[in-house]
Amino acid sequence: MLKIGVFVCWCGSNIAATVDIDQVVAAAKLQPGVVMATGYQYMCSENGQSLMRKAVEEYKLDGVVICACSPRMHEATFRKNAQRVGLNPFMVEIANIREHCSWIHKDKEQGTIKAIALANAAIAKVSLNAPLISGESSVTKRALVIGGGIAGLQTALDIAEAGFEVDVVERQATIGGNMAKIDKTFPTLDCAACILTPKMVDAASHENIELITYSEVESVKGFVGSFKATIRKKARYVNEKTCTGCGLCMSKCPSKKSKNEFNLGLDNRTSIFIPFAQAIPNVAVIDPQSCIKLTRDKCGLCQSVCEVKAIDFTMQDEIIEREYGAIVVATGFKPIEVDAFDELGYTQNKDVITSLELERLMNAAGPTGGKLVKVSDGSHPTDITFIQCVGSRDCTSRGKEYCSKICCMYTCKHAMLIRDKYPDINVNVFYIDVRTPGKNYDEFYRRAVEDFGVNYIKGQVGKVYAEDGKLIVQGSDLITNEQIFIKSDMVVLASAIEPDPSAKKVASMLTASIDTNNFLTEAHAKLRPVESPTAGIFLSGVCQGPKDIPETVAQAGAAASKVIGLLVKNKLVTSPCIATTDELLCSGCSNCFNICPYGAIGYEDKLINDHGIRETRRIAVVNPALCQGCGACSVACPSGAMDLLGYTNKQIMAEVDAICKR
Amino acid sequence: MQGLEKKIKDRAIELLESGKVDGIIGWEKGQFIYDPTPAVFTKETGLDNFCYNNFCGANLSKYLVGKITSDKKYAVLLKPCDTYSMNQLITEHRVNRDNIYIIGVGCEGHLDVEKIKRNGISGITGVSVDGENVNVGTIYGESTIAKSDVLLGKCEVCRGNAHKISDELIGEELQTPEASDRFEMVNKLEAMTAEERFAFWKGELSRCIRCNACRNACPACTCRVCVFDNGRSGIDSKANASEFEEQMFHIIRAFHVSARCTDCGECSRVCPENIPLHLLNRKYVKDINEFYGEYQAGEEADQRNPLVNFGDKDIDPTVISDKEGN
Amino acid sequence: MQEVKEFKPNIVAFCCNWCSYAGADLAGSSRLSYPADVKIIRVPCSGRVNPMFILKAFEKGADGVIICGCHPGDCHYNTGNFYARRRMTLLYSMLDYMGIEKGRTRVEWVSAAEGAKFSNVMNKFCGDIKELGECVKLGDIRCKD
Amino acid sequence: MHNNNLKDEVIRISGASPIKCMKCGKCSATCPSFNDMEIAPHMFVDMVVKGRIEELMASNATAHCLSCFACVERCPRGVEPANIIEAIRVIKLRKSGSVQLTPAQIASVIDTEIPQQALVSAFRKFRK
Repeated sequence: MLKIGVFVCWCGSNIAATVDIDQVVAAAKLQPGVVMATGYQYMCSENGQSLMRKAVEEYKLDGVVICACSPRMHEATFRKNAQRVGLNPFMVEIANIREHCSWIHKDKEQGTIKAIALANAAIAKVSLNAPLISGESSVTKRALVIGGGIAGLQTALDIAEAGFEVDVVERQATIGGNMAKIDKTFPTLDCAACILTPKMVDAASHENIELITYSEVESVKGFVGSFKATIRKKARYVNEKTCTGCGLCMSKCPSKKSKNEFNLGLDNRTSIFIPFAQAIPNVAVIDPQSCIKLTRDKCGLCQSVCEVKAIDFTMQDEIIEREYGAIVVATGFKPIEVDAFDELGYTQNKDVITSLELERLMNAAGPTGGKLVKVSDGSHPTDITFIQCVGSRDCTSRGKEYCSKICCMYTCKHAMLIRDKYPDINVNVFYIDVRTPGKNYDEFYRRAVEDFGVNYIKGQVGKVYAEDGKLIVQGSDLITNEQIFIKSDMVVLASAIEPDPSAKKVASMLTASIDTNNFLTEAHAKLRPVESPTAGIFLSGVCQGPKDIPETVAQAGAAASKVIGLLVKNKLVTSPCIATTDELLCSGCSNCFNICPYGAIGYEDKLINDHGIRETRRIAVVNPALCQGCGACSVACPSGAMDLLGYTNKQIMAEVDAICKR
Repeated sequence: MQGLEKKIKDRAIELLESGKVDGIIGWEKGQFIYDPTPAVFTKETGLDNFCYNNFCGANLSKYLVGKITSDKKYAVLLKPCDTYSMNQLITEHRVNRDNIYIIGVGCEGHLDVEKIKRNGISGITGVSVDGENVNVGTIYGESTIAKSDVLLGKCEVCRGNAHKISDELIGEELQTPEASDRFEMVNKLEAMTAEERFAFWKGELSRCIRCNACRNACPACTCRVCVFDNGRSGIDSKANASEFEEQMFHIIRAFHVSARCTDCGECSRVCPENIPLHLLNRKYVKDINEFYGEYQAGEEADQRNPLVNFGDKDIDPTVISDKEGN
Repeated sequence: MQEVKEFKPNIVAFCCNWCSYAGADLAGSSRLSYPADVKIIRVPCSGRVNPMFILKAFEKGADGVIICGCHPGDCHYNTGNFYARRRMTLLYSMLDYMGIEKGRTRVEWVSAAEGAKFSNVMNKFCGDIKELGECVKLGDIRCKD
Repeated sequence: MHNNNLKDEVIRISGASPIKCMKCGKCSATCPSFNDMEIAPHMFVDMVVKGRIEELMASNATAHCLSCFACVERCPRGVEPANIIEAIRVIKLRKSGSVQLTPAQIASVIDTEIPQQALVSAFRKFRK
């Protein structure tokens, strides 16, 4: 039996006024295992602490109970104190007789009875305590960023600047992501390329950053501090190291009919191509679906004109295996498909376009060289109508229930830019609400209305149809309570955004949780917004929820700082209050595995010696680096094979027992 | 039924002879026609004592749990309702599917010999089901009795003749009995007053002798060591120290199998005191269906059961605590 | 004349460390009183509360058991209270089904900021239990007659 | 004036959820009878939320709704305005005239040429 010491704090008169300390001390002495008990005025004072240390030495105590204030106040203090005198810190338990007793009960008799019960519960618990030792795990000082858009790049740059190596894995042939497609940014109207491309160059030239483009992460194993990732580098059929990006191959390629993804299919590209002028790496890639050589084994023109002999049709996918200490998800977003909104006629009329398509049409490097023309016939439009909330705030299967957050502002930006460049064009905007929280955002919106004459209509659009060479937008104006018909040359749909389809796969690979909309879930909505509940996984950008560029960059930096905070450590100390399996009892049923929010439970086929029977059994194994000690598994386990150290079944039952005893 | 027994037997011999399986888990003739017991048949034992008749109600899926670490391959005979348990065992990795050959056998409902005897029939030598009736041969002659009166409790609420998992089927054309509403008794209990319910359960549970038959027969109760035998659980007990322990045992037993219980009815079938234990399990099934949507454990393998799942708009326990009435 | 002794119920409260235990601390530091019959056991999460604990408490003579956790959606461990909510709903429903007073068991969601709520909840729960009186049924179901 | 019993009845009969409305006006934007309805579909939804059922019943707007269900189809929040309008109609019908036939009287006055569907729908609408 353990030798237990009990110390009852007066906390001045805070406790002593309503709890009879002497009675508590006397009652404690009667409990099994208690070899000494005493009261003291202020246990947390240096004198009180030294009293405890002396008693531990004098009575050779194995366990200590402090009856004092809430453990949330001073549990750490007393545990540290125990450690100073060589007692395992987890052999100290606190009975909360201040917040839970003396402060709320005015009747001294009642207060004393309760304090005794609480002390007894703590004594019962500590007598079942076992010394717990914190574990350690090592940290691989390298980070992986999944996604090379503005979020991923910013995170990578910040981590790299702190002196750690970062790999950025990008699925496309170039980094840059969605932001590279955007023309101007709100609310300042500076050009997106002018602020993004320098960052891309910085990332490419940074000694600590390796860009792994045209690649996808295939699997991730391990846990915080030591993840092992398998990355598939797709064959681009062009040697990245030798290609100079001269573009000669593109000019000779006879296969010119592939849709140009970068311009959202508004024009065509060749089979060998560089996605856009400022692409990084500035290296060509061959589209194996349309390349004549790769599909029909003919042609090969590009190979013959390439002066540096960079083209290699025999190139195979390459598998890269690397270890990382932390992983950042920055998989970004894509606009939803608006085909299902048949009343808006996106699939029927070429001049009904999405906002991202409009970005390309307005961009100087876009398919029209920045000249805004009707897609159908290249003529100059005189009336343009914008429709907001296409698919946002939509509970039906066609859309998304959430607000996409950025559409109000970019629609405003588009309207303003058009009115600025082509004052002859009438611009109407149908809106449900205009949401402009953000620095200088509402001012921006008001400028569009007041200075640029954009006509905002409160209402939604019922249908868009063609009549006499014009598009008729039939909508409601809720302010005048009219049904209105607006003749337009172009209709622009502010389509909702959704997480990139890859996010779901990435999340399940990382055992990071996602919500019903496939956005990754943060560890805490307010206090840990850039961390995933799974340790070592961080979130950057829109993969966590809709965001505009400034917010994305801010979150990217925050994610980076969390990564740096992790990588700077040499060892990770793991809490000893974690779940543990009794191998002899475990049936391997997976109940605990299914319930664990951290993916901390795995299974191993282990050779078990069960009272002489040796056999290989499927046993649950808790990874101490991932387990956070919530104990959900210990309840899911029917046999009690899974238990939570520090709060074992038996300990809690002993507390129940002590409290219920009359 | 006799034709089916022969068919199964022939196929079993074929499987053993060809070496496709090392053993067959089936039913062995007992002393009387109505007491067949589960048994493992091998090349050595032969199948002379094999039987499949209307008293083979036992669910054999659980017998594979003990074979999980064996490298031998076993064929198992499963009636349609037993296959739910098999799926559940596969989901929970309690059996090794690779070493199991599942023969789905047809079923026309199994009979409860106690119910037949209660009708004053004894000396039973044979039975045959004839549509809605059962002809019982006895040493005193033949008598006829309505099938619905003598079905096993679990067969009264039969879920049909579809095997949810199998490698081959024999006699699947047999028609399973018409099912009545399985929640009828649960509803009835719910409609009682709290005092009546309490009296009901007091009456039933006071007969419990803690023989653990319910636990041993249940195909969901497959823990290597039961929590009530686990010295570290804090509630382990050999003999009952207090009167409270039986009810705790039964509540926890039903709770631990809730959302995993396929409602196979074995607990009540094997209870020597005839305690309707399935009514506890079925209450959980009903609640789960009502609160979290229809769910049938073992409908398919690798389902995520409702207790290791959640919805953010689940009902709150206060709905129960604050429920009107008693 | 016999003196009627006031019934002092025995109430066990399981409080999750992150929200409700802190809420109880706040009730204390705000001096919001509730009956001394309530005794709190600290658990990391409401999802740690095993139905066995509740039955054990009743076995050992508790008259009421209440579980307090973070509000659904606010769990420190993300999902613990969601699982607790399902488990307790089913368990309570079962106790009710067996004819045991459903008012003896309760789940309340109390955040770290809701000291006042904690005190109100406990006052109310204690009142309910006092009305129900001593818990005999749970220990009584197997009385052989 | 604000009749909550009637409001509940409208909600019950229609099975719709007017409270889900986010006031985007898409129902009215899409309505082919907009100009004929003195109370437009979006106003129906709002007035039900506010319990102004009598006004809706007094209005002739219900007569102009074609029940084309374009509003139901396109409502992004699943409010189902057409079902609400239909519910008002049904309530109006049920309240119209206290002289109604008992089921037994119907057989004698029935025109056998009337399609079954019309009969069933009449039963549904006029039942008290």
